[in-house]
Amino acid sequence: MAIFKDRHYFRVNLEKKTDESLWMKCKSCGELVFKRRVRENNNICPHCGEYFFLTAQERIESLIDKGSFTDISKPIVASDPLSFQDTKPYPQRIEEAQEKTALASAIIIGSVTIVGIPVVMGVMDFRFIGGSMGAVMGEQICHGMEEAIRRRQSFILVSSSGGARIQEGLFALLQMAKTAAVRGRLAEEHLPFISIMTYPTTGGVQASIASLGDIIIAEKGAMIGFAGRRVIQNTIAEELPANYQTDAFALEHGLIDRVVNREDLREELGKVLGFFVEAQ
Amino acid sequence: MAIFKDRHYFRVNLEKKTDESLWMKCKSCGELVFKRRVRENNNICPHCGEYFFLTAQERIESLIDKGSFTDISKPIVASDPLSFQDTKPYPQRIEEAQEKTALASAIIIGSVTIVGIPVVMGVMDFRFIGGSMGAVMGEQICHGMEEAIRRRQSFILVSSSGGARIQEGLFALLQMAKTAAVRGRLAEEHLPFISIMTYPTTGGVQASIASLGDIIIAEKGAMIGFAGRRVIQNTIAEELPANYQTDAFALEHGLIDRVVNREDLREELGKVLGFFVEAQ
Amino acid sequence: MSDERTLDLLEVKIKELRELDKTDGINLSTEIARLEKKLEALRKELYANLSDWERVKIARHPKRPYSLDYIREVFTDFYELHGDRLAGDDRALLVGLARLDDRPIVLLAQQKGRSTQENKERYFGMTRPQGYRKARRAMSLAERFSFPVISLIDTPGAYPGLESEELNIGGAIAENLLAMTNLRVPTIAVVIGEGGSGGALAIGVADRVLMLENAIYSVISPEGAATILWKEKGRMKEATAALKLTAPHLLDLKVIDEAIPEPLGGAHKDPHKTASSLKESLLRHLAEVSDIPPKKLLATRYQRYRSLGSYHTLNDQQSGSSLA
Amino acid sequence: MSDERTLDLLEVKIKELRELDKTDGINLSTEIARLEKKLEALRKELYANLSDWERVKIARHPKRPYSLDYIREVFTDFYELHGDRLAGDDRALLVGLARLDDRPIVLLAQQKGRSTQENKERYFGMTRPQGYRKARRAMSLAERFSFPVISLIDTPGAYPGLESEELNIGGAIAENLLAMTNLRVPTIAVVIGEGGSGGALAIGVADRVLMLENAIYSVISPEGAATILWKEKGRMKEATAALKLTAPHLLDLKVIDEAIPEPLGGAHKDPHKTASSLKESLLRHLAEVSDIPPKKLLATRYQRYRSLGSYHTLNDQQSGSSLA
Ligand SMILES: [Zn+2]
Ligand SMILES: [Zn+2]
Repeated sequence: MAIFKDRHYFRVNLEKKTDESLWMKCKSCGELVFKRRVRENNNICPHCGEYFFLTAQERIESLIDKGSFTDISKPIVASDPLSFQDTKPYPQRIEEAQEKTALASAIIIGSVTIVGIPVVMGVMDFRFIGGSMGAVMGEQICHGMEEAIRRRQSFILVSSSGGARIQEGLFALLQMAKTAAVRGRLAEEHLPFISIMTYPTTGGVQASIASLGDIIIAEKGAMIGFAGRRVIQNTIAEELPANYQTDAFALEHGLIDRVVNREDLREELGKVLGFFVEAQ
Repeated sequence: MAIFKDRHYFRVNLEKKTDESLWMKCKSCGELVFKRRVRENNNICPHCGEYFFLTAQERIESLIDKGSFTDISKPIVASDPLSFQDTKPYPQRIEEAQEKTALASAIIIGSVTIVGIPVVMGVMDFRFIGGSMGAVMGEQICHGMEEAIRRRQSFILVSSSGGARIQEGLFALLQMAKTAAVRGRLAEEHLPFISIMTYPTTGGVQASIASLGDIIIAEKGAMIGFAGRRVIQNTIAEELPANYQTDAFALEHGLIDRVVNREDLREELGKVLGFFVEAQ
Repeated sequence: MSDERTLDLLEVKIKELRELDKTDGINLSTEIARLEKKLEALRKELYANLSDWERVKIARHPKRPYSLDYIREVFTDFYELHGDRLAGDDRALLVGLARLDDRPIVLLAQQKGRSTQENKERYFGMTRPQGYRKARRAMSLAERFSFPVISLIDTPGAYPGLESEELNIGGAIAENLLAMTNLRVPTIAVVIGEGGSGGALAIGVADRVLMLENAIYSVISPEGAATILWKEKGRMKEATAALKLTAPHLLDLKVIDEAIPEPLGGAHKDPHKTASSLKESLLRHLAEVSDIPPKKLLATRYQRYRSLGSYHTLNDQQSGSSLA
Repeated sequence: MSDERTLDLLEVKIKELRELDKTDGINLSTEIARLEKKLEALRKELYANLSDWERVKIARHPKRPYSLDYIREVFTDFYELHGDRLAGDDRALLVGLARLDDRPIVLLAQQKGRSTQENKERYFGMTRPQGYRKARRAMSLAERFSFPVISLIDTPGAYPGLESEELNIGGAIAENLLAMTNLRVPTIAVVIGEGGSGGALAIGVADRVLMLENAIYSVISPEGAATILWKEKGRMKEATAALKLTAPHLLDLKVIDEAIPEPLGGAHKDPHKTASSLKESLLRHLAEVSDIPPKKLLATRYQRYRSLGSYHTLNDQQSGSSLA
């Protein structure tokens, strides 16, 4: 555990940016596109409309009023309660993920405004061990909801996760109950919780906090569901339809309220939040 | 409306019985059987097990501790708010039903004991205009639940009804909301409501009070559902399975808690009531 | 007496004259004004005493405005919410957030289809269990955030069919009835077209129950009643008359609180005017019920439903005899 | 070292000797007593240090007692309630009323099948949305009538499959988690066999969480973890060791409140004895939680879950730098 001790806690500051290469090639249409233009376009290919992957930082940028972000995450990082080791030790995995993402964990909690409305927002990052939920993510989500209660604001959670963090064993599983419990407090306080599901929102995250939104919005192209294709095929070898766990599937079967294009999400959130702010 | 005025209100007294003919022929097996033996056998054919139709009076007898019945129905009879006339005037239909059944309406509310436990019970009679729910039945059910609250007892409703009483128009429909509202009071008072569905429990009765039981028990052979076969075939011409709206169908699809043989219903009720009485 | 089609023809002719008046510089304004007066008089005569059956036809008129038409004209910012979170998303009952003159509300709205394709998707306006349960979810949302609930009712009835029964449609309706009697926010229901039995009531328990003038609200369809009681589907006119299913009748019977006037000939003759009458009425009633303290609101609603239905009470002498 | 099968064989032989002793009047009692002592010693040696993987095998042993076995031995008057009132009746999760030493309780019990036919009906013990929603209905009943809720957990996991997803199994689990944290009655959960991930937790949020000594409770199956992390299903022994999924480990980690002892070799060696240990534990815990005033009970349960999970807190100096 010593490795964490001398590490910095990464408090996210969106202003500081290291500029990388100028151009990128779209993996969908093959066009060479200006990176900056892609970024300004919510990481959507200006040529073919392909959605590129969003880091948590990029997701926040694409959703909030410019310059309104303050990182209010708790200063915590993962411990290793099981001394877990698979092909490498868990602490090493954490460290590698931190290096890769410049994040302390798979989630950022921010205080932001969206179309002028102040909210507390949690945003997951799939690059950080598949956006999996361990004790840190569970605690950060609860912290975010408690901050929302303290500030009398809405809570927004943008999910991007394969489920529970296996390396934390039962502690990870129990974050499902922990986040559900605190979500109950938000409800008692009559404060809205808007859950945004992106690609992917599955497993233990979908089966807990992400499905408990007052309003559940899926980003176009999201994958939503509990058990993945592979699990089903390994367990019961059932035929699955082509649209299995797509946004359209989730909408048709009543799991979510809306499917929204990435470029419209910010405005959409402003619209929804408007109703609740007035009602308060 | 004058016809009601000089009529007696029929307060049911199970002790007085007019003995009819001694024998009857079972319509199922064809055997000649002793009427009294059939009656003592819960109106089940002693030869083949066929369930014969039960009047409200017979139903009460088969469910309660002998001699424990007191009619506590409200002294009310149907009025004719719409001056309804189809092939005959509504008041005439009422009068004929009263003559046929020796009942004031399609339901009796009784104070009884079941396996020693005092409860308030409502029992419908299908012979009385198809057990249809008009303002009188709605009021009696509410009265029964209010009596249960006053006495701190459980409420049991034995349904046998085709639905709302057409001749009372919207007043009949609104009994669905009325009974549901009062059922809410019973719940607030933490008093149990056990709904027993018999052949048939359909339409507006199934879509209101009968489906709101804490426990829902179907008598074996019950028909349970909202829209009848004929309605469906007239409206959308859909193929229906053989077991449509049977007790087994209702159990399989989660509409009811249990299916119970007629001869076991009394003991079953005693068993269920026992749990709640102890918990209080 | 002139019938509706003749009057519609006359209206078209007047319109043509007006075009002529405009384009060719011929002054026909006096003649046009006279014709319009005449038309108005004939309409009044025709529609003054609509039979109940004629109102049924207006309530079901294929051009009658549906929920989405009123949602566009009466409300702003409709934000539809989908799904019951249990089994599906019914397209015959829409729910969502909206504003009524800036005030956020929760809307429950039954929606018929106009095209064959749309009717297939919307099951001809017949609500399925998924719809009732979506409505119930919206009610919970309304309660949590103190949004008033406004229901627009327009359905031939709950959708009958195997899937509906498998998903316990009776139970879904029953649960809604119970939920609505206890909903801790102001509620208003308006029958805008057809109020078909339990399928309508399942979103119709409210502090105020209103009807458009030519809407109908009934325990059973006229055809159903004719089949069951007269054993002849063709006798639906008699059944209609007997059922007292029109707004004027139901207002007389004190079952509804208001019949909202429609333009002569029905809402489809002037959807804008109808919408503005509906909006005026909704605003007025919402203001009234919003002024009632929550506890009293619930007690009043409870009393409304508790006391519903007329019957004869017998005195003790009459009820003394016993019989079995 | 002797293996389990040899010991089972020895046990059979002893039984045969005892028969001989009885029927033929030959006195073998001294020899039998000695053999029994020997058997006991060998068993202790064999089972003293069960590996985690051996415990997994015991937890999944086909002869291991299932919920219905305990329902018969631990409780009385089990009165099963069927159906979720929404879509169906799951046979892999039974709910009902029962008595624990005369006290009425609500039971939620996951049930595996023994025969092929029963396994088909019970989906190999994997709970479907219909089961979780039936459990939720039972929880509401428990709350309305102040029945404590006892859960018996035994499932490989929630049932994966198209129908489950169509009925929003994730949402069903999530809603249960929320409901159980707020349930205003005492709650006890016991993992009696397999506690498979979210499928187990969905009835496992409670004031007391217990496990039978050889039960397992895990975020993922050993096979699943081996496939995902080691990319090789066969390495489930290593995965098992890493996951710390046995009762002794989870007790050490303070995630559960008690590991209920099983007979040597596992519950199936003496189901009666296991049942009586389970009953003793349930009675003790139920008595304890019943003594806590409802408000404090809920606050304590909330705190239990709110504080779950370990992490490192960094001091301000460490967290001061910014980076993006
Ligand atoms: Zn492209
Ligand atoms: Zn017979």
